Amino acid sequence: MSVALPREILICTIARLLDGVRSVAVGASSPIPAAGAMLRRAMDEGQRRVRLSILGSVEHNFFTNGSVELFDSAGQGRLDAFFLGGGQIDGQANVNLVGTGEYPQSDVRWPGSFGSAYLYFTVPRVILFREEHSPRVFVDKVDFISAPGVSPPGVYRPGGPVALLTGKGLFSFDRTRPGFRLESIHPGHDLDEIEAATGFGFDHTGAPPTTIPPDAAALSLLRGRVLDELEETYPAFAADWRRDLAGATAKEVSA
Amino acid sequence: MSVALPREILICTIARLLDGVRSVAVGASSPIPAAGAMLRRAMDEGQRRVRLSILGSVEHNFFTNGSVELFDSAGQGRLDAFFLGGGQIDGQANVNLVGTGEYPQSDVRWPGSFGSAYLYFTVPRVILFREEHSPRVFVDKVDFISAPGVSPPGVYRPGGPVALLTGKGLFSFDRTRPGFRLESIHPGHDLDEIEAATGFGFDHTGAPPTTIPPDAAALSLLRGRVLDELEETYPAFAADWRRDLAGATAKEVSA
Amino acid sequence: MTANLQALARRVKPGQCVALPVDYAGVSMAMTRPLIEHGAGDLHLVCVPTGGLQVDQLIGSGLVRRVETSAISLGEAGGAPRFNQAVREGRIELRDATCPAIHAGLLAAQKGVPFIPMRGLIGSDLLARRDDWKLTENPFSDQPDPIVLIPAITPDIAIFHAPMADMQGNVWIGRRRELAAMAYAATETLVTVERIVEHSLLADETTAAGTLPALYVTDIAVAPRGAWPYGLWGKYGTDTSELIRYAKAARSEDGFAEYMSRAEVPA
Amino acid sequence: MTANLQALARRVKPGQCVALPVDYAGVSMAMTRPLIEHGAGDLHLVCVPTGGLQVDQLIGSGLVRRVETSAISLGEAGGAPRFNQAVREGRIELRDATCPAIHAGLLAAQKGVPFIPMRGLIGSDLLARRDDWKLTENPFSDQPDPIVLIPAITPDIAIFHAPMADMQGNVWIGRRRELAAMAYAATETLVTVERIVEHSLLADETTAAGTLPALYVTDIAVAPRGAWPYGLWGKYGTDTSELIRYAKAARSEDGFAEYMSRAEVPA
Repeated sequence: MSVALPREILICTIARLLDGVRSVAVGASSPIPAAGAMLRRAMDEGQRRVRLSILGSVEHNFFTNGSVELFDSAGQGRLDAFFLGGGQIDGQANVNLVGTGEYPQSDVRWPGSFGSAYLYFTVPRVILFREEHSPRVFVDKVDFISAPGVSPPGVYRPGGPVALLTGKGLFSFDRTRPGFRLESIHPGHDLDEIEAATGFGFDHTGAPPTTIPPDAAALSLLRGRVLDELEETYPAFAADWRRDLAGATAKEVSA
Repeated sequence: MSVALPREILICTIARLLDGVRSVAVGASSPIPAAGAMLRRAMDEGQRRVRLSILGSVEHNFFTNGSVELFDSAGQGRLDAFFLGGGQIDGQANVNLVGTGEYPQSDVRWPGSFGSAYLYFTVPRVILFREEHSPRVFVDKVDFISAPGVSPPGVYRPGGPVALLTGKGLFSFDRTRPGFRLESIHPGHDLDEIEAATGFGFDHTGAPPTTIPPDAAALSLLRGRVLDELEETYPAFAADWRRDLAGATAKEVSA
Repeated sequence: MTANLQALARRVKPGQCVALPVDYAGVSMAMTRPLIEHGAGDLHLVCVPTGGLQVDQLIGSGLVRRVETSAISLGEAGGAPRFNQAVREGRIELRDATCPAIHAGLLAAQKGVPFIPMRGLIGSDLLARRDDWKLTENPFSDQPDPIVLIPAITPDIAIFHAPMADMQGNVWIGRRRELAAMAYAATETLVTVERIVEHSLLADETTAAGTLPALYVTDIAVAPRGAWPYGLWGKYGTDTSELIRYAKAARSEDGFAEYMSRAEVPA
Repeated sequence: MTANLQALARRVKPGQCVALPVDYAGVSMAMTRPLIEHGAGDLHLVCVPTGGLQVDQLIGSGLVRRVETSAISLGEAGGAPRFNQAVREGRIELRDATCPAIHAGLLAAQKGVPFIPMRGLIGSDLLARRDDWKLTENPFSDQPDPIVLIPAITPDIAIFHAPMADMQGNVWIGRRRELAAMAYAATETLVTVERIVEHSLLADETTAAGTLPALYVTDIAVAPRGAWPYGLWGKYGTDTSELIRYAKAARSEDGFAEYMSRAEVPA
């Protein structure tokens, strides 16, 4: 079996971050979080039932009360984990999904806040996921707060961010400080590069470890069952992944 | 065709009170209001669609969102008419569905307020219907207000009582005064009897007219289609009615 | 995930808040005797939005401390005799409500909010007697506009009966969506069903539309004719003669005890 | 009660508030061109809870004054180009929301109450920018407990596409209950469907469970493949290549005009 692809490392890291969850929901257009949740479900089979809902999917949808049910179930405390991205994310874990520059006449307008301003407050384990790791994404202060990373005492907030996963590394989030800490660096990247690409300060040890790559069992589940499952909702992403795998194998064979 | 039975006069009076409605709901265990609404629907066929919902009926139920939908549709202003009874009803149209004497240790406990404290406020045409016309029902002041007949200015109240139909007569209700006015007396009863049987004062002309009996067309619809329709939800009531009709016919034949 | 009725009943702990559906929506009468045998008392019953035979039997068996309801009756069979006697004797705490207020309380729990506003109620003795309801001013109006706030009702357990469930624990509730509302609001939900089907109820969009997902279902037991003597929509009708038989028997405490000692679900 | 698409479009009056569903719930794309031809402008669109192609085309056609939404995008095909340009140029009023706030506003209208409380939001710029939302204190808490109140959203008209309707005007919506929520909240509801069926959808408990009653349906028109290029759950998938074709064309005003002048629903 070939070495893990970058996207496979991300998916496996997400599966690890989901350890112990009973229910997880994934927004539309989120193939990597969806694959991570599918891998978690496959790994836990026989021990713990992991329920997964993908917004907009017919197959992976355990809701029957329309699109409000995701939010209701979060409000009831039945949703353990969710993913948020962000056009901008800052060091306080504030998320901006609206746009850059002045509001409302944004220089660049993104789609909008979706459910972030609610789910960030109510889902205990929110995983921030943004593959692009650059200073334009990870800024000192977001231009618009779609959802704040932390809340003052007295504000009802059972949920919030626990981690930030990017194309370069994995951060944890400490709500009390508040701030991020670099937990590991993905293969092929280094601390200097991450510091240069991050517009906010973060904690780290002198030499953060490399992100744990998937073991053979995880990789096998991933390239078999998970890839098949993913195909229903994300056919283009699945096809692309299969092409990369074929390319990687071809390279190994020719090497 | 035999002369109208007392219950047929009640049913036809209800159908008349429902003139012009688009939607009407009837509570459980309310065969006479249900029959009145069915007659209205039959009379309006081809001119106006009358929607009828009977609580607890599978057949006559246009709701699909559980028992809350009746109340929601009333809140939206989609429900034109509803019926309320009452263990006690007073001259201000206050309704008591809870019990007599001190609360909560009532001397006589009735089932409870059901949806009255909401529907009385939100349904424009609430028809009070109580067959038993006696001083223990029609009291000067109810022991417990399940739902008030009128509200002070400033209280949101698009709905309220418009009429009171009893086994002896038909009253209208004036919200501004507020109070009842005797509009007509059913065949076989008179004003003295009604005054003696009513624990509250009411307006009336010197000689109130007799309640208009159903014409042949209405009676024919009533004893054909309406009686058949009613059978699904109220089999016992329908059988009893058929027995009364057979008895009345037998009496006429033998006379 | 199917268990027997006794195992379901054992999930109920003394002092819990238990939500039960209206007569025609799917009452799990099959659970009544197991609950009485299990004996967890001091219960706070929430009737969604009214109660009947099951509530009367639980009260008659001394398991109930408080009832929140919009009404309790046996329908065509008349008043609920054990409830009525308990009221006269002051042996249960009453929280008289009106149907949409109970729905509003459950909705607040479903939405994860502390309250839901509701029209009506003002000037009623219901409001006067409910110190847990709050009269406030509508902050969106520039005129005086009083409105009542109903606090969330969060039952520990909801119990109901439905036509079928699948092997994954999804339950078909059809258009009786108050059953879903109960389950959303409750921490645990116990369901009895006529039968378990082999196929997934969520696999087909037609059945999925009327299905309560397993996410909300704690445990399921099979109980054919489990609503009897109540009916189950689309399946079987109410056995009114049995309700009348009960109503007569339960007029006295002895009659109630005798009824409970021998009546069984008919084959 | 079936009409043609043009007759449906004529029900929309200038300045009205129009509710439209999320991409995957049943967008009546078939109504888009008739709405543009009819030309009622100055519209206030409410996206339930997000918008896409239809909203972008209505904005591009100059019919929209204000958009209330949690997001607008073309999904895999990227940002909504006419929306984005209108934002840059300040030509539409934005009411940025978050999904459950739009659901809450519609729910308030469904319940006939002026507002519904909602958790979250506090500390966001969404709340800071929405002067129609109110921050208040939870009166049921003895601790400070701020909570946001969302006012009722009462659309004049809701428009969506569904798989089928019956001759009585009942519409099958399956588990896409946001369509029901829109209809409950709206004064009028216009529906396009793939087909009309002869039997009553309410006659059978299985189909009744996923049916929006005719009580809420103002008018219906038949439009086969009426969600295209969006998909319709359980019926057909999204035509992503068409969305991409649109996204490219609509980058410029001219490209948008040309696209709108010729694209037609494929046979």
